[in-house]
Amino acid sequence: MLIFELGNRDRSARAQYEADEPVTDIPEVYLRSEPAGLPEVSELQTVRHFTSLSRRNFSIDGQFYPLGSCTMKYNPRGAHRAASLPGFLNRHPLAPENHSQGFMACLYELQEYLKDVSGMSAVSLTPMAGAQGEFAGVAMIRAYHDKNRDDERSEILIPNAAHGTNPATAVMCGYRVREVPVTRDGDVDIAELKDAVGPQTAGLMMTNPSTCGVFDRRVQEIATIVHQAGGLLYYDGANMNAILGKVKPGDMGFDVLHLNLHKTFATPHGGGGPGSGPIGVGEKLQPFIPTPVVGLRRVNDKDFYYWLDEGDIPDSIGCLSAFMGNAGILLRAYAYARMLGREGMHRVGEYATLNANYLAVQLRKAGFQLAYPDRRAAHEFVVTLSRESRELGVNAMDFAKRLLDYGYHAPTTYFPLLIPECLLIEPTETESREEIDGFVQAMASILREAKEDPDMVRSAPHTMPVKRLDDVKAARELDLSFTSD
Amino acid sequence: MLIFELGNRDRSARAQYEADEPVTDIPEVYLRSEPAGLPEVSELQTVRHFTSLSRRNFSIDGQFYPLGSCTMKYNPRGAHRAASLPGFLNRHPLAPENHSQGFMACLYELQEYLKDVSGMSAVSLTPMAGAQGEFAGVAMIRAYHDKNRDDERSEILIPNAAHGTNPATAVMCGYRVREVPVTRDGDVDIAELKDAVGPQTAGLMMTNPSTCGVFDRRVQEIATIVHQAGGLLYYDGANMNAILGKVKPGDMGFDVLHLNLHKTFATPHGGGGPGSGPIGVGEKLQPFIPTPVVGLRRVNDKDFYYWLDEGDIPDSIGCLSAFMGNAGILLRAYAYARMLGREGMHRVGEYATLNANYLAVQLRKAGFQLAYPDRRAAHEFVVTLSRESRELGVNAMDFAKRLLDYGYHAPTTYFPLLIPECLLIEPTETESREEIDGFVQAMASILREAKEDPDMVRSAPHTMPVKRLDDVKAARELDLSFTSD
Amino acid sequence: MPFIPHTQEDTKTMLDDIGELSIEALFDEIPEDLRNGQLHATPEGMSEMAMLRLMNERARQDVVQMSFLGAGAYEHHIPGAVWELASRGEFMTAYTPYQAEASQGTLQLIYEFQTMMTRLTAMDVSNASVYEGATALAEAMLMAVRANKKSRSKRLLCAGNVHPRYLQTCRTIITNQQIDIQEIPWRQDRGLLDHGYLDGMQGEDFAGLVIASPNFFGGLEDVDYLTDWAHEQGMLVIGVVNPTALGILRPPGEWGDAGADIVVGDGQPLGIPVASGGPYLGYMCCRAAIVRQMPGRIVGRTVDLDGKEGFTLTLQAREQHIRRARATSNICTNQGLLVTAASIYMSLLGDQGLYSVAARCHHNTALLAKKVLALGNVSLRFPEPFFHEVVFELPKPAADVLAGMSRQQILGGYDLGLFDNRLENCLLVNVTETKTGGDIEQFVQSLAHALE
Amino acid sequence: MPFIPHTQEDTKTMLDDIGELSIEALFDEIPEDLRNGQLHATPEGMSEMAMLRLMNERARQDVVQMSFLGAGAYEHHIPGAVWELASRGEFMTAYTPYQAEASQGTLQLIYEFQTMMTRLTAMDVSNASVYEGATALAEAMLMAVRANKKSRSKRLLCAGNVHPRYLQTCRTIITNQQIDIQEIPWRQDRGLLDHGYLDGMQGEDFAGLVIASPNFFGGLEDVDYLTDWAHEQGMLVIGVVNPTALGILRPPGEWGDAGADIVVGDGQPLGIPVASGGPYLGYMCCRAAIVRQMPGRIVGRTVDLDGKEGFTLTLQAREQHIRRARATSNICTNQGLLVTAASIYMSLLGDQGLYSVAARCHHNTALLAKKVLALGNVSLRFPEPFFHEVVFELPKPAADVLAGMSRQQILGGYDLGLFDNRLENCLLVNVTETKTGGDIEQFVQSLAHALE
Ligand SMILES: Cc1ncc(COP(=O)(O)O)c(C=O)c1O
Ligand SMILES: Cc1ncc(COP(=O)(O)O)c(C=O)c1O
Repeated sequence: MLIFELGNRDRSARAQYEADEPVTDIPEVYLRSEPAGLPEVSELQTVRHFTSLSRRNFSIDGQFYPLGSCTMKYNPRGAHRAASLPGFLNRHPLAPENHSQGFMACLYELQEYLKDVSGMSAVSLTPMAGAQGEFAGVAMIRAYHDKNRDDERSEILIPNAAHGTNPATAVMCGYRVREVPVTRDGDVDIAELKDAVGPQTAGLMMTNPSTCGVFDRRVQEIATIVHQAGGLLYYDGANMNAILGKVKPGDMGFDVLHLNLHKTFATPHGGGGPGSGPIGVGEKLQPFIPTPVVGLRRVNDKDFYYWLDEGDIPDSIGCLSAFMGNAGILLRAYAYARMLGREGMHRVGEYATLNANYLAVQLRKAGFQLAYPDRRAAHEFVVTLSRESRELGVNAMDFAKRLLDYGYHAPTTYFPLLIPECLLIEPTETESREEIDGFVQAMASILREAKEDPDMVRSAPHTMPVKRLDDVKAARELDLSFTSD
Repeated sequence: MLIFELGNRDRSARAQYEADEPVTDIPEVYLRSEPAGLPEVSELQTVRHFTSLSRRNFSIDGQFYPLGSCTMKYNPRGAHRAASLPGFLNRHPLAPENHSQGFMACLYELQEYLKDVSGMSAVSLTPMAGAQGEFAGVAMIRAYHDKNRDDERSEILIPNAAHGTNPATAVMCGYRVREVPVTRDGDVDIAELKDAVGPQTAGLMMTNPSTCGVFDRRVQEIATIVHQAGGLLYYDGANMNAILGKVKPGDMGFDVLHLNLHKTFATPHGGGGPGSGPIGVGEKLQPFIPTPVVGLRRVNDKDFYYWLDEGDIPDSIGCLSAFMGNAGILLRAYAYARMLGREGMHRVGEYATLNANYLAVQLRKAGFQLAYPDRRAAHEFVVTLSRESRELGVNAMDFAKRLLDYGYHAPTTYFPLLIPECLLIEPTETESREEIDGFVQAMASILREAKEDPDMVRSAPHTMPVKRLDDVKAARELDLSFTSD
Repeated sequence: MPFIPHTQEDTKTMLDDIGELSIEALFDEIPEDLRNGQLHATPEGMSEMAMLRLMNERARQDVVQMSFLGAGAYEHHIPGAVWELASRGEFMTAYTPYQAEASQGTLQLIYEFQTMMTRLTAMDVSNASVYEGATALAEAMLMAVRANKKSRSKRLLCAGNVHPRYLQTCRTIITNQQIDIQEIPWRQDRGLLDHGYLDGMQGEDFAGLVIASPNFFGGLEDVDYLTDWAHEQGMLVIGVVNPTALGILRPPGEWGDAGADIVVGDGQPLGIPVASGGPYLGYMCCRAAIVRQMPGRIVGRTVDLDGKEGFTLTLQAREQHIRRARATSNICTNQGLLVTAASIYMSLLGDQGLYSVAARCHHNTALLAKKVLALGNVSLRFPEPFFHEVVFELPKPAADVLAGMSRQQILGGYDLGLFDNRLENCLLVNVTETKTGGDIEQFVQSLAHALE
Repeated sequence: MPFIPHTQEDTKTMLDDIGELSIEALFDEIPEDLRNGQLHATPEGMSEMAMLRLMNERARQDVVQMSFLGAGAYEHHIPGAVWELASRGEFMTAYTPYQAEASQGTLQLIYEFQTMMTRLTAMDVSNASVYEGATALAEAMLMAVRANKKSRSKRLLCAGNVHPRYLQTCRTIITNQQIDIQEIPWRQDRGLLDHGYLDGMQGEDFAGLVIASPNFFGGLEDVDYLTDWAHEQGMLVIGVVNPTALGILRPPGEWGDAGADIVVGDGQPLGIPVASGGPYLGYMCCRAAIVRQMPGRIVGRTVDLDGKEGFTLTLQAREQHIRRARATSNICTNQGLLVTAASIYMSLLGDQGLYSVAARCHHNTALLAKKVLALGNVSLRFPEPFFHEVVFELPKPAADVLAGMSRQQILGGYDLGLFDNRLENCLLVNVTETKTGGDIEQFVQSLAHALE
């Protein structure tokens, strides 16, 4: 039932406001003539409605959620509490610096830690998600070439396995996209890359480990090729969880990167956000970094944190939002970083990798085909069900939906696009061996069902609040908001 | 799965403590030789386990919960937040008075409001539930008679419809219990009462409106009879929601009462507690009031709140706990009282009564038999299914269990004991007409099912995590804690 | 290990199954010389207890002053139920609802949010949020350029009195695509857009016109005139509106004869704390005709195999994960949890509640203005009407006055000298429903004191 | 109307269906002269916003000092997850699990709690909680009188160094049933029970002996000797134990040859804030043989119609709602939500975590003691071993010293002069794992200062 259907004219949660005199000193022409039609429900109805909606969701707190490329790991409640302290929540974003020192100290230190793990020389925390980080990064690449009056560079190279935000970002920054294929073992095809680079190359965007779940072994060679052609290298840090504390993108030769704090730094995904996508840059791009950035100076022999703005960074690409980014997410990430500490960061990459390789091995033993059987899994890996699809008529989507009935969220399906009938599986380091074993058993059961009762699998899920939805109808007969006639 | 079965030796939520050096300076004879066997699980496993347990519960936030005598109404989140303020949560109960003025001001005012609604002359907030309030009240009655050297009084009169805590309390206070029957229309049988009173009567405990859901019309006469016999009158305020802001027990002639803040003052029931059962007394019993009580005096022209202890109330029955009661519940009740205010209190009784009478009328129209068809429903009322049980072989328990399948918590079953096959139904004022109508429809459907497919109703519930449980086995083959062998 | 459940035995068994002796071996495909993740700037780990203690100290270090500062982020009462519900693990720790069947909660919630936003703005369609208000405006500009079939222009007209950081953000974002923004000056005497300037633009080709009302000064524009003018010129109209204001103000869908085409703003006032700057949520609504140019996620209602109602992400062919380089935007993660909070907030308030909140904000602002004017040496910089922000002309620089008020623990407003040096003596003050008569009195006294 | 959903139309329709014109008519059975609920002391209602503002002011008015005060309520780190989970509506707003099928969550949780408590105490059975520690002891005393078949006595021996308010509470409760408590004196030199006094009691008939270890002074009793002595005398042994201490101390189930018979205490240290005094939870464990004398709710594991595992309230024939006047106690509502919190706390910590917390408390207390003794003019009132509370003998009254420390915002401990006037110069100090070396240093300096 929609909340609008629960309502009743004139009902509302009356403890929440004091009914007020009408506004008469604003001329009528400016005023609303009819009520908008917001829900008219009591406080209890509201609580019950949203409680009940929440129960129609899978979540990390409820289920194993091995969604590849999304790093669905445990979101520490301690970090949530830290970020929810009234001092942070009630602080206005434009509060004066001398009333913001505690807050800014956290951000400054987070900048330092992110420099440390990424091997970059400066960090800006302002991007509000990975995609905005990408935007900032590619815009900096553009600003760099512009500054050098290197106007011919109109193309961004992107491996074909890349996440959709990469090409979309390049276009938002006014570039054309040129895809570079990957080889059969998942690495970028060096020969093709060599063919592709040239004076038109502004840069290359790359995820490593890639969305194929493998670490590109020739990344340094790639960097050299692009750099020699005068391009810059962007590192999409969405997969940083695989190598946190083990390898630094800066060492691989990247000039700029973003990190998804809502992945690697365990901040909650919130059913689609908020995220945070800080960017890090090497020295070349430092002059272009987006504002604001937190600076530190000594005042009267004490640390004083201050905002670096356009005035301080004259070549900055500018600001990316009205204020300074998703502060609350940054605080959570900071809290998480403090709890992990140095050794904890090392362990994240290690155990994420251990879990992924263990799960890959167990699935192979259970009869599944890995897309890159000869490669190590990074923190994620790809299973292809093209044989099952061909021989049993049960495809990757069917497996995904049936997993829901077993109480597991489905892995990412049909991505990366280049692998047919694939599942991209990422267990993360916070899942226990028992949980992973349970998932393997479920996959094995479904494989058995696919042989014995394929229709049942094809019509899954059977235990969710709804069965498979008619997406075509959804797109054809658009119903995007409720109208009660 | 039990949390113990999820565990794995040596696993734990390691962010939660710093591993510490062993204790060596306490002689070994005092020390534990083996680990206790607490769960060994990760933080994510813990979160997932308890999240999943919570989802196996009905609750007000999830369901209409018309449990008679329990006043399951909306628990305002604002009150919860108020009581959860760090200043209250981090305050030590023995913190000095001059660091407790904000907290004590809330309690003092709550005492005043409770005096106001109950018509009593003093209130102590210390009892931690209704039953402890009853205990304190009856102990005061005892102390009063003792003080008067009136040692013959050994009996407490209790209407047979009373809640089980009433007789149990009387016994805990060293009294014998004498039951007084109620008449066919639910009021105390005056003739029987007259027979029962005498020099052995210490007092009478009474709930009004009673657990039959009716207001005893001759309560003043009852008071006179008991008083004339030298007894005192205890008012069980569990049903105060019915008359809040409408009638004061003090006016009816009661000498002492308790209020269930976790009912009338909307504090959450927490799956079985905590509660709070402040007691109010008339002048006769004021000297015996349990400690501590918050007092107010002027110091340097400012209000100063202080604790009244045994020294200030020498005849007090004493303290009832290590500190001062369920402070957090008192704060919630205070917040609720402030939001309601004077008019809000009046409305509670009114709309609780409206909802109950409406629901009673609709159920009667749907073919159900009211236990007291000629009486007004107070905030609750009794339906008897003895006809259905006789004619269809479907009893009150079957109806109750089947309601769960319809998404409604069952009313109180088989209570009051004197009415066969009964349901005691209390909708409370916070439920909407639509919700009540939905419940009526469910009851009507079940009645239909009882005629058409009685086995289905008798084997209900069908949609809960478990079917009906084997209570006999539970009591015979006691399994009260988990042992993994 | 913090957050990692592996016991030594787990690790050993797992490595045995993999056939390796150490975790390190699993990294053997990574070139040796890269495997140096040595961390130097990162301190040692601490327990949750130590971390919370540190964060508590940090949070307490920053005294939160009584605030009359708005300028894009507004302090409102947030009902206790909002975040008690929004923080439920099932909302907070879910991903984007890609598996619709396992995410009906979030999906229905977004559908309800979309409905609330379209009703509030009187538009046809809403998306499921973008980052925040400024980026919402940037996306709206890009959308207008794509959607305006009558115009081939890559130029937009934009109110000069929109929030200055909104304009800056738009510049950062859209100039990469060679799109130009032309600012419309505001009248020095009124703070409103200069219609005369528009007359000069007559006949030029612009893809769209951006109107903010209330504008950055809190003033209300002649939205009917502006909307009709733009439509006559073949431009799309983009409205930038504070959603609280829509509790009392005429919605942009009803501006002029045809209504605005795209409406954006920051949803922060709808139950989201000012929170040092975020996360907030950018909302975006538009007319049905141009929905295919909308960026971001959109949820549609449909049916399942059994014909039962259900909800799913729809029109995904606009989005980067399907359309890649040809997507309407690169946005992926949005502000889902804030959408949840805003939906709960709007449900609790309803029409009457939002009206009351907006009216109280306005009454409070008007009351404060009256009292400030009574001081004698302060005047209104721009004439009424205003919504819940107002500009005072002070006898000395606003920066100095703010410093003075700060010493009395009052955050007095926004120094408009930062925005435009002609407004050096101007203070932008916001009053919401959270302020009592006593608070307003305190502001006035503190101001008087700072002016001495 | 606050919390009441009725619109005027709802009310009218409902009254129509009932057949009345006004709500007032529904009260017509109440004698006219009683219908005067006029409220005078109750103020007008306020919105949630105004209420929260008021409560915020009240909460902030009371400065929370750095506290070294224990004496029955202990400040520990509470993992963030504990209350995030316990506050979920499904736990918080459910009633007692009377409808087992619809309350499996709460029921399984209680079963798990019972298991944790029995393991921690090494006892057979636990109930689902009583109000708090002091009432738990009172119930245990009543239980011992009922359960001790060897004794017909209504007398109990009780340690004189149990928490003084526990003893007072027991007196309030059990004297109504003509049960007598005889206090065992503690030795002035050691703070421990005087075994010599017990020799004098040899052969007298008591139903039970109450031992607290750690006792009120933080000291550890010779529990083996006491337990065996009591058992020889035919008494039941009741242990009163702080559950944190059981992280390192030998559990009461292993005291002496046969172990304690009943064990009680306050579960507050297990994840429950000191919270101005409550709600906490009283835990109660006992040997299997006497479970039928246990008060309060107990959950058992059983099977459903299909043979599937499930949980239900059991042995209800002990309880007031079934047995009425013959129940083991009048308790009905207990401390369910606190049981939830404690269960989550114990799950997060596990054996290692609880060991570490207990060890850190002890180490910190020992460290503080060492530093305090180094001041020179303070001595230990009683010899070691102690757990996490220690008694210092000061050169002047503790009350004065506490007042001095309070001026430096330190809550220095409990003035034992309130307990026994022979201890006027004695201060009971508690240090938990929440205190750092710096905090301890601050305590010592503040104490030194207050002693000047
Ligand atoms: C590889 C990769 N790159 C970029 C992104 C975009 O990040 P965001 O969703 O935070 O914008 C994602 C997120 O799914 C991703 O997996
Ligand atoms: C009529 C009546 N009296 C007394 C009580 C006991 O109150 P409590 O459970 O708070 O001890 C109840 C609670 O169910 C009750 O309904």
